[in-house]
Amino acid sequence: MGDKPSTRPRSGTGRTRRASKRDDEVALQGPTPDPEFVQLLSPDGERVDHPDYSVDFTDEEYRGLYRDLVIVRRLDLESTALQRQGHLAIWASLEGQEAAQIGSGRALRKQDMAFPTYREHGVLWCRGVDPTAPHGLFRGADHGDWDPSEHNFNLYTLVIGAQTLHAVGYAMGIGYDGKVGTDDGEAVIAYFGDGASSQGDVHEACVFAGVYHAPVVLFCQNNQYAISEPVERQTRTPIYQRAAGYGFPGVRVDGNDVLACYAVTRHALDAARHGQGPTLVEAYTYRMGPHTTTDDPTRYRNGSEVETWKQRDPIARVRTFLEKQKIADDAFFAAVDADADRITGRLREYVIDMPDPTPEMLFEHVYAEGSPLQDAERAWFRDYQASFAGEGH
Amino acid sequence: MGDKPSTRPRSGTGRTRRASKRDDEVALQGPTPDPEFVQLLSPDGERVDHPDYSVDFTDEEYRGLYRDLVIVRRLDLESTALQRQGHLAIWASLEGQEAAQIGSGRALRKQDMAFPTYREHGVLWCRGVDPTAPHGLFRGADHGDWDPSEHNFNLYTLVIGAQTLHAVGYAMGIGYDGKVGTDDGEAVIAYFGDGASSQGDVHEACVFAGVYHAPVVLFCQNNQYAISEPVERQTRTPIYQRAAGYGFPGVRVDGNDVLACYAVTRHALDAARHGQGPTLVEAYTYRMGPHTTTDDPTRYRNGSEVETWKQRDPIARVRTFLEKQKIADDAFFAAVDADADRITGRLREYVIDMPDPTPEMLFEHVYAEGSPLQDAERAWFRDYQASFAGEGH
Amino acid sequence: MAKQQIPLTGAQQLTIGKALNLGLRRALEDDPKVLLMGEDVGRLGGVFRITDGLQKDFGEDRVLDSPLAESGIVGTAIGLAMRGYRPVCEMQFDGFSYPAFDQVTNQLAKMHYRSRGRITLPVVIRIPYGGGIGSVEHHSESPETYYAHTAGLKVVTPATPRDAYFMVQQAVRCDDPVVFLEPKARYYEKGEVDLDAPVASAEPLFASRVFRAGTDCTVVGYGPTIRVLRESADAAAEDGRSLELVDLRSLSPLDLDPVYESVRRTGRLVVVHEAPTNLGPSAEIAARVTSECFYSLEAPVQRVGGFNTPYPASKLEEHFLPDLDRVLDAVDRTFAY
Amino acid sequence: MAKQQIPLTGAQQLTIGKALNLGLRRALEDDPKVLLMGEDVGRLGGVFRITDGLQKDFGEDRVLDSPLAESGIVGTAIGLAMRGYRPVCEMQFDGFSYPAFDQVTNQLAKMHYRSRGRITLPVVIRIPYGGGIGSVEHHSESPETYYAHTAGLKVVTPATPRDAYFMVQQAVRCDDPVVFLEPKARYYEKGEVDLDAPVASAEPLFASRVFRAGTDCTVVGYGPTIRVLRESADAAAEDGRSLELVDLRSLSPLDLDPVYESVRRTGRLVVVHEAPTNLGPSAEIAARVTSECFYSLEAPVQRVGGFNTPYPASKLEEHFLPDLDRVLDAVDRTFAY
Ligand SMILES: Cc1ncc(C[n+]2csc(CCOP(=O)(O)OP(=O)(O)O)c2C)c(N)n1
Ligand SMILES: Cc1ncc(C[n+]2csc(CCOP(=O)(O)OP(=O)(O)O)c2C)c(N)n1
Ligand SMILES: [Mg+2]
Ligand SMILES: [Mg+2]
Repeated sequence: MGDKPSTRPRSGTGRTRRASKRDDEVALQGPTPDPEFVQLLSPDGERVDHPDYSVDFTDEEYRGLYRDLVIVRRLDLESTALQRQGHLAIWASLEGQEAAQIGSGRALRKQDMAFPTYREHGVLWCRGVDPTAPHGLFRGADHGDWDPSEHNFNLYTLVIGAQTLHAVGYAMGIGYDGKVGTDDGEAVIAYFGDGASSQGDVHEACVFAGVYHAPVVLFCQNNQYAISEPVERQTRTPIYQRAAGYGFPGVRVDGNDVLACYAVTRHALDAARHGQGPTLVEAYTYRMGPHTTTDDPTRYRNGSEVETWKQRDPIARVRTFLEKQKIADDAFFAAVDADADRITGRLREYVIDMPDPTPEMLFEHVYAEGSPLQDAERAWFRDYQASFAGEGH
Repeated sequence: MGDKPSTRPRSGTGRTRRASKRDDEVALQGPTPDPEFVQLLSPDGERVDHPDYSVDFTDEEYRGLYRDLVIVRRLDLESTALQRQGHLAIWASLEGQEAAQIGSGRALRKQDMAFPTYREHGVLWCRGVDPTAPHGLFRGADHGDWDPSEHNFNLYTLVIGAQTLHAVGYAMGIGYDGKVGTDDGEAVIAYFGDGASSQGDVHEACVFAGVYHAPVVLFCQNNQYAISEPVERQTRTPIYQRAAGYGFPGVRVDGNDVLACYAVTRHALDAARHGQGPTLVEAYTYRMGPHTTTDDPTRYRNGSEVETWKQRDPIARVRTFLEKQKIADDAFFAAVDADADRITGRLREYVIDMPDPTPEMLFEHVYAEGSPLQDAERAWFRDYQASFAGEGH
Repeated sequence: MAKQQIPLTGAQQLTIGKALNLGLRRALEDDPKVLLMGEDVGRLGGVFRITDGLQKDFGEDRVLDSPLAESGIVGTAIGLAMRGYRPVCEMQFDGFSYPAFDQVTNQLAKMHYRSRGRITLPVVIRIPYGGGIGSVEHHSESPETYYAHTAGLKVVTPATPRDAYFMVQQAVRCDDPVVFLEPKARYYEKGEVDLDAPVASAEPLFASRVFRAGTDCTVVGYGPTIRVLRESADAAAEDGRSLELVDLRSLSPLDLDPVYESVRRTGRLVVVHEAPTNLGPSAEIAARVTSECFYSLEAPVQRVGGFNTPYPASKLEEHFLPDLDRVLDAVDRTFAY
Repeated sequence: MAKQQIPLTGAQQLTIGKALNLGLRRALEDDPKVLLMGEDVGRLGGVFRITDGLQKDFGEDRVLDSPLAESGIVGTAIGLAMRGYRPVCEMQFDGFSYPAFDQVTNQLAKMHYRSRGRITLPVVIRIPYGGGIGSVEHHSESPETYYAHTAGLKVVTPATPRDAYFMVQQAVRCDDPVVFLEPKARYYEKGEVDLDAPVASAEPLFASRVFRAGTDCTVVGYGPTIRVLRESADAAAEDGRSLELVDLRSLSPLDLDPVYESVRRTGRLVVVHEAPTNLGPSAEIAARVTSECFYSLEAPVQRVGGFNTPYPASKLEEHFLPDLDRVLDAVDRTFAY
C-alpha cells in the first residue's frame, strides 16, 4: 500500500468531456474500465487496470482493507440496532459506503487532516478515533466528544456543506505554514454529499481552494440521495465535472471499490501535499439504508434499485477477490468476524452504560474566556436546582 | 437584426476544453477568430465570421447599435460629472462595457425579463426605461424608482449575486406558466459580475437553473475587476467554463463587440424560450473607469493595462466599421451626437431638479398590508415634527 | 394518501401537523398560484410529513423538491413571487434557515419597501422551530428574534390545531412575506378544527389572544410554550393563584394591547419562550409593557427563556427549556415585590 | 505608505480610522499568526482604507484579498483558526455580512461549545456599521441585535480613537470570536491616542464606561451615537439639566453594573442606538435595568433608535437616525412622569 500511483492524470479539465454517458452504465461496467470512472476491482471481484491509477497492495494490505470494511459495517449495524433499542436517539448509517470511506480514510497519512460530515464513521475508524466516539452525539449526550487534533479528525458537521470551507481554510493554513511541497507535506480531505454539492458553501470552498491552490481533496460521496431526493434534484451532470470550472482536476471513482477509492484519494492527497493544489473526487456509491434511523426510504425508492446496488456490494467483491486469489483463508475470515464481534460488543456496552451529561455542563465552554451572563445564569441555575432539594424533585 | 443565429452550438460541455489559453491572447485576437471566443467585429472594425453565430444586420440596425452605444456612454459620462458636481452621492460607471450591455440588451425581446446589478444603465436604456430612472438611487432619493414590470426590467440589486436567484425563480415561473417552447416564449437574463461568480448565490442560481431547465441566460460581464481585485482573485479558469459543471452551455464572447454580444445573447435567449434551458455567457470586457466615483483605481492597476483596453474600445470599432463600409455618413454621426446632447441635457436638468423625498416616505411601503408598529411610528413622527413648528427648525 | 380519503369537512380532531397539512392543501386548492418548495417536501412529504400527499395530488409543478440550498430556495421563491406565484418555502429545521439569511433579510424583507410598493412578495417561509424533540444539534433552535427584528417580515406561530389550520392559510393569503414558525415539538398535539369554517371566520392573523382568564398574574407565551402555560395555570390554581394566559400568535407585529389590558388588572407579568432571553422577544415585551403600564406593574416583568448558550445536547434540553416549575418560579418572583 | 514614515510612538492625534489601522498593524507585528482577510483589504487597503499599507508591509500571506464570498471568508477563517491562525475578517459593509450568517452563527459561535472547549476560534469579524454617510442601500445598517443575540459571539464597538486602537488589539488577542463593529460615520473623528501605552494598560475590552458624570438622567449609547450623547449633554446643560453618559463599548456581554449604579442615582434612563428599536439592544437594556432598578426608576426607560423600517434612502436618513433633538425629547419624556 506504500506505493504511490504512478502518474498524475494530465489535467482536470480534460476529464469533463464525456458528460453524456448514463450513470448506470458507468457504475455497472465490467472489466473493461472507462478511464473516466476509476475502478480497480470489479463487482465480481476481478482486479482491473486503469491507465492513471496503478497501486500495488501487499496481501496483508488487501486483508487489512477487508477487515476494516467488515468491522465498520458491523459497527454500523450494531449502532442501528442500538438506536432501535432506544439507546441512541438517531443513527446515520454508512451501509453501502464502506469502500468510499475505508479507501479514502486509509489513503490519508498521519499528518493529514479530515473534515467529515455526520456519516463518516468509517473514516473515523481509519483515523484511529475510538469507534464509540460519535455515539454521544447520536445519543444526545454531547455534540461530539473527541479531540479533533488528537487524530486529525474534526468533529462531525451537521450543517450541510459548512465543513468544506473549514477544510479549505485549514488547508490554506498548511500552505502558510510552508508544509507543502515534500513527501512530508500535509493535506486535507473534506467530505460532503451529493446533496451538499448544491450548497453555496461548497461552491465557495471550491473557489477558495482553486484561488489559493490549497492542499485539499474535496471528496464527495455521491450516494444517490439527499434524504429522499435523488441526485437528479441537485444536478444534471456528474458532480466531478464541476472541478474543471474551478481549474482543478475532477475524478469519478467507483465508490464501492475500496482499491480504487484508495488509489484515487492517495493520488489526490499526494498531489496536494506536493503543492499541486486541490482535486475533486466523486465516489459514486449508494446509501443502502435509510438516511437516518428516522427515515423511511420505501416512501421514495423502490426495492429493485436497492437490489441492483446490492450486486455491487463493496465488501463482497473484496471477499471474492481474496478467496479467488487465495490471499485469505477461512481462518482469516473467522478471525475478522471474531474481531468484529469483540469490537461491536464493546460498543454496545459502552453505549448502554454511557452516563448522561450533568446539568451544569449546559453552561460550560460557551466562551473560552468566560462571560458574566453565563456565570450569572450558572449561579442562578445552581440555586434554582438547590431549591428543589428535599422535594424529591 | 430580426435574423436568428443559424445554429445552436452543439453542447456546452465541449466548450470547456481549452482552458489554458491566455486571456490576453484571446481578447486581443485579430480577424481569425477562435471559436471559443466569439467575435464578429474585430477591434479595428473588421467584420469576422464565426461558425456558430451568424447574424445579418441591416444598415439601420448597425446604425441603431452605434447610436445606443454613444448615447449610453454620454449618459454615463454626464452622470459621473453630476456626481463630481455634488448632484449624485455616487455613480457606478459602465464605461467600457457599453457593447456588452447594448448587445445583450438589444437581444432581449419585449416579453423577456432582465435582472440587472447596479451597473446596467445600458440595458436599462435598451429596455426603454427612462434613463433618468436610476439616478434617484445614486442620489440617495430612493432605492430605485421605476416599475419593474412596466418595461420588464427589475430594480437594481446591490447585494452581489442575489438577483441571479430571483432571475432563475422568475424563469421557473415562466416554465410553470407554460410560456416556453415557441417563438413567443419568454426568457430571462440575469446580469452579474466576475466578482459575483464567487458568491454562493450565483452557484445556487446555476444549480436551480440546471435542475429546472429554466429559460434563463446567466450573463456575466467579466470586466476584470471586483472593485480592486483582479479576476484572478476569483478564479483560475475562465468563468464561462463553470457552465459545463451544471450541464448547460457556456460561451465566452468579446464583450467589447456589440455584434457578438447581440448574437450570442439572442441565440441563448432563443434557446431558452424554446425550452432548451439555460446558457452562461461570459462577456469578456473591461471597466475603464473606477468601480464607482468613490474608488481610485490607480491604487490597484496601471495605466498601460488601461491603455491596452482602450485599443479595444467598443464604440470606436463600430464607428470604424460604419465608416469603412459607408453605412453612415458625417451627418449621421453629427445627429447622434446631437441626440446625445439633448438626452444628457435632459438628464442633467432632471437630476439637478430632483426633489428630495418627503420625510413621511420613510414609513411608506414597509408592508403591503400595513402594520401597527409602522402606523404608530408614523403618527409619533408626525407629532414630533409638528412639535418643532414655529421654532424655525 | 388519496384525496378522496380525507373527509375535508366537519369538525375534526386533528394534530397540529395534520392541521397544517390540510391548511396547505386548502391553500393549494384555493389558488393555483400557490406553490410549495423545499427539501424533501414532495415525494417524502417533508421530514415531518407536513406536506404529505400534496405532491401526489397537486403534481411536481405545485410541490417542488428543491435542491439542497436554502438561499436558493428563498431566492427562487422571490423570483417566482415576482412572476405572480405565492411560494410557501419549507426550511427543514430552524438551524438550517441561516444559509438563506441574506435572501430573507436583505431581499425578501426589503423588496416591497425598496420598490416603493411596486413589488409585493407573498412568500411564506415555514420553519419548524423549538426544542424538546430529543434531536441532534441545529434541530431545536428558536430563531424568532432574528426574524422579528427584521422590518419587512411578519412572524407568526400557531399553538393549536385550529390556529395551525387557519393561520397557515391566512399566511399564504397575506401579501407580505411571513415567517411561519411551527412548534415542532407540538406537531402531535390534538385539538378540534372545524374544517367547514371559512378562513374569513378565523381571528385576524396578527392578533394575540387571551386564552385563559385570570386575576393574579399575566403570563404570555407563544408556540411551544403555550402548553407549558396551561400546565402552569393548572398547577397555580391548585395553589390558589389565578393566572391569565396570553398566546401572542404573532411576533411581528406584536399585538400587545390585550397584554397591557391584562397587566393593568393583574399588575404582574411573566413572559415565556424557548429562545435565549438575551434579546429574546421577552426583552421587547418587557420594555414595552413596562413603558405602557408603568404605574400598574407591582413587580418587574419576569422573563423565562432558554439560557444564553448554544442549544445543548438533547439530554440536557429539559434543563434548558422553560417548564412548569420555571414558570411558577417566575410567578413567585413577581409576588416577592 | 512605507512603514518607517509612521511615527508609531508617543501621543498622537488620530482619526478612528487611522487608530484602527495602527491597531491592526500592531496586531500583525505582535503575533505572526494574525492574518487579515476580506474583500479589497490588500492592494486597496479596504474601501475605507482601514487596512491601508498593511499588505505592502506584511505581504500577501498575511493580508489576503479574498474572493467575493462572505461565507467563504468566515468559513475559511474558521479553518485557519483551527490551524492556529488568528484571522481578522472584514465584511465590507454591515448589509453584506448576512451571506456569512450561517458560518457566523452556526459555526463560529458554536464551535467552542460543541467541541467541549477543545477548539477555540480566535476570529475577529470587523464590520463597519451604522448610517449617516449618505450612501446607497445596505451600506448603513446596524446589525448588532443579530450578533448580540447569538450566544458564543462577543460583540464590541469603539467610539473613540483611543478605544479603536486598543480594542481592536484586544479583540485580536481574545480567544473567543469577536464581532467588532466599527462606527463608519465616525472614522474621521479625531482624538488622542498614546501609542506607547501597552495594550494591557487599556480598560478591559468588555467593560462599559461612564464618560460624563451627571445627576438628572442617565443616557446610554455606543459607537456612532456617542457623539450624539455628547451633543445632547451639552445642550441639556444649557437648559440646566445634567445628563450622565455611558458608552457601552460591549454589546455582548453587556456590562450594565455602571448603568444600574447610575440609574439608582438619576432615576431616569434613555438608551440610544441607530438599530431599529423593535428588539434592538435598548429592549434588553430596558428590561434588565427595569428589573434591577425597579424601585429607583422615576419613569420608564425611554428608547431612541432607528425606526422599524428598512434603512431608508440616504436623503431620509437624518430623520431615521437618532439626533440631539430626539435624545432630548426622550429625556423630556422621562421628566414627564
Ligand atoms: C444547511 C442544511 N440544510 C438541511 C439540512 C437537513 N439535512 C440533513 S442531511 C440532508 C441531506 C444531505 O444529503 P447529502 O449531502 O447527499 O449527504 P448524505 O446524507 O446522503 O450523506 C439534509 C437535507 C442540513 N443538515 N443542513
Ligand atoms: C454580498 C456583497 N458583498 C460585498 C459587496 C460590496 N461590493 C460592491 S460591488 C463589489 C464588487 C463587485 O464586483 P463584480 O461582481 O465583478 O461586479 P462589477 O462591480 O465589476 O461590475 C463589491 C465587493 C456587495 N455589494 N455585496
Ligand atoms: Mg447523499
Ligand atoms: Mg467586475
